Amino acid sequence: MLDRYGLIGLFAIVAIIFPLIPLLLARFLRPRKPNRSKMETYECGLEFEDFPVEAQQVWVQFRIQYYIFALMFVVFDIEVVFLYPWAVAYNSLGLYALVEMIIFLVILVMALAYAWRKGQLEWV
Amino acid sequence: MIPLPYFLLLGAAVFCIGLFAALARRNAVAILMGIELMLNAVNINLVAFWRYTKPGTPTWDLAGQIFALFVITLAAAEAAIGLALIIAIYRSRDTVNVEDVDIMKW
Amino acid sequence: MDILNNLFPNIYNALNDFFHGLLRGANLRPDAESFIVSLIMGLIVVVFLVAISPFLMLSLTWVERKVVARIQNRLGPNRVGPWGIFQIFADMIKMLTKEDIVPANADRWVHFLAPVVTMIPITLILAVIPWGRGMAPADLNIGVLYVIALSSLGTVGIFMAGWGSNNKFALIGGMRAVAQIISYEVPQVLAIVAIVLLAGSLSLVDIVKLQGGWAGFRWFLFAIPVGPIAFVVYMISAIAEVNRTPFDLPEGESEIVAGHHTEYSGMKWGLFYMAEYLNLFVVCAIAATLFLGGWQGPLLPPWIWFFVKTLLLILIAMWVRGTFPRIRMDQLMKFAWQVLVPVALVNIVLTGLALPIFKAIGLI
Amino acid sequence: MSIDLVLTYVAFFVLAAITIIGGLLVAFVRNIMHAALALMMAFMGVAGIYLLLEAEFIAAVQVLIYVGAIAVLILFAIMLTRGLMTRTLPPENNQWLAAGGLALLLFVALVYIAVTTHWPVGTQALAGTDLIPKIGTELVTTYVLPFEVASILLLTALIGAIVIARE
Repeated sequence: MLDRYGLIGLFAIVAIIFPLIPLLLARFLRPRKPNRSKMETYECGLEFEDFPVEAQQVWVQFRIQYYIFALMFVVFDIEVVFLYPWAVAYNSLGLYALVEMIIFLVILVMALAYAWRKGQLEWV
Repeated sequence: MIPLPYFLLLGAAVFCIGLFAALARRNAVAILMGIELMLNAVNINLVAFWRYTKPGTPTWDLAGQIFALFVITLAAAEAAIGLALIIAIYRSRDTVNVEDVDIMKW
Repeated sequence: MDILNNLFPNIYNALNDFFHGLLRGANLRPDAESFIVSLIMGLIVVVFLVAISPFLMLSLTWVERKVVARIQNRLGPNRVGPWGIFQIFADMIKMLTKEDIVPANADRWVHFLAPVVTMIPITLILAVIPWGRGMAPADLNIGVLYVIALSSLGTVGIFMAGWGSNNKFALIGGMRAVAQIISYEVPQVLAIVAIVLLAGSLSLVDIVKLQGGWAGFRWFLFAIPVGPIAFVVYMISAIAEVNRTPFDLPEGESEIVAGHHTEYSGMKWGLFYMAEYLNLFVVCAIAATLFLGGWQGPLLPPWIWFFVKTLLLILIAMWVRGTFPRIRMDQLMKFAWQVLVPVALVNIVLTGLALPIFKAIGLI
Repeated sequence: MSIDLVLTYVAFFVLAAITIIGGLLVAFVRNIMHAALALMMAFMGVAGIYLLLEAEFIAAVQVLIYVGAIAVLILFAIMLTRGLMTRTLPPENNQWLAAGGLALLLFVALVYIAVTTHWPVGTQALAGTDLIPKIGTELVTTYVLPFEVASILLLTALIGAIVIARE
């Protein structure tokens, strides 16, 4: 265990340090001349401060569609989690394993069909 | 190997932190996060007990891991429904503070 | 020839013996000695892989600029050095010396951590790729799942960038990117299930080994009809997952400036850029491993075969970028859920049914 | 003590610290987005703990489902319900003292049980057995009923969530 995941752990440590090196290097090489309009939030050439207060609120109201797609994603992600060990074991199992998986898939496809039917898979 | 109680203590700590977050946070989404933490603590215990039951003996099977798998499934379903409820409440009452949602109180 | 074939494993073994010999004089406990040697060897492998990744990425940007320029009837970079090859170093110097601007309203820590978090999972995936015969740094028996799990973390960094910048374009771009990535992740992983069914293993090393022989016709790509279907679904989703044209809506310049990296400049932006190209390399390397037999191939050394196949797939992705226009958001989502997901699901069932036939003809 | 064991202890304490710090941030941070990011950190720590327990499949699932999917769901829900960060109200409600006392009491009780009970355990090595085919086999034989019920649970959860969120 430790021989293989020890290397992954080592990799993780290096992977965390690695992006910090160019950032640190750039810190010594780059100029630093901040001014007010440079530090402003980018807004297509307009001054951010001139906006009315409610328009300065960046947190726009997102559409519910985002949540629906995340829901579909969660459901199918879990399906995948069950599919992988089944796929590994399938060779040594019989046809009944395929039948059971088809039942499982059909039930989940009903979820997809429901969302499809209700027009939830349309972005507009 | 590390003795079993280490993992049990970690599970207990995570569970209690989750319990505190679920009971004390005002924000409904944070309450849900606390519940997810509690479910994680349960999973730590399940997997730890699976690992430390004697391998090779008749009682040793994969029950712990498979239970953990089903708990994760359940956690996902719970999060999906819980967050949908929070969004629905937000859309009708414009708040996610659980103390403001009290029409069922009396 | 044999020297070239086993170049990297031989170097590894030689270094391993060298360090063992060096430590033998120190009269350490045997477990301490083997621990120190394995630590040093692990560090050498890890640092080597991590250190070549920036050069890999920079040369990919050069190749892409040249290829896309040719497609568009231009010359591409041709000033700095022969064929503009030193353009990559010019780019590197430019990224390092640009001022780093952080908006005053930004969530400073999230803004800083976003590029770092984006880089970590992609770097970690390099650990399981079988680069050649006996050249997989870590052969995990959950290899495929490891890759999928880590690539699903890509959304976190993008979201942090969108949120941390405190900018409307960044937030909308980040949300779009996350929605797109999660939508295309589903067909991508479902396509891989068919390959796992054929291979009966999640280990990338085993999957490559199974595809040897028959002069390349045992590649899972040739497991007709399921292999090609899975390959096409995988490649389309992979291109979408790395946000490349025609699926580059999250950074659609004409609508939302630059998406989640609107507020990034200098080296932080450079890290996002690097993550994007490394991601392209990784998805193509995984495709080469799963569908094109990884390092399997005649005559040339295995690790060269691996790079040839990966580069071929990257060139296809560049070709796609050079020829297709950007598609609309509603078409994008519709395509993922109403075309790719059903096709991938049917493909799984087909693979399950066809497996006895493949077994009978000796394909697997 | 062998070097491997020392390393295992170090890894355990680092991962436990990541998990617990992440959890504490979830419980106390005012900014809900930071709480969600801390939650992901805690999830990653738990995934590492699973690796220490040699349950690599569950570790991968933890990363894939919790960090990759549930966390995204939480982030989207936060983005859909804006105006959460009220500057005036503290993040905890009025009963935080009672809740904290209860949590602490429970923790003390659990610690007592975990430490004093004699657990009938063994610590044999798994010797690198690949458990994934076994998990797959068990899923379609011993646990086939919960397996199919799980898909129905997911179906109902999805339909329910769509209905609730769209109403």
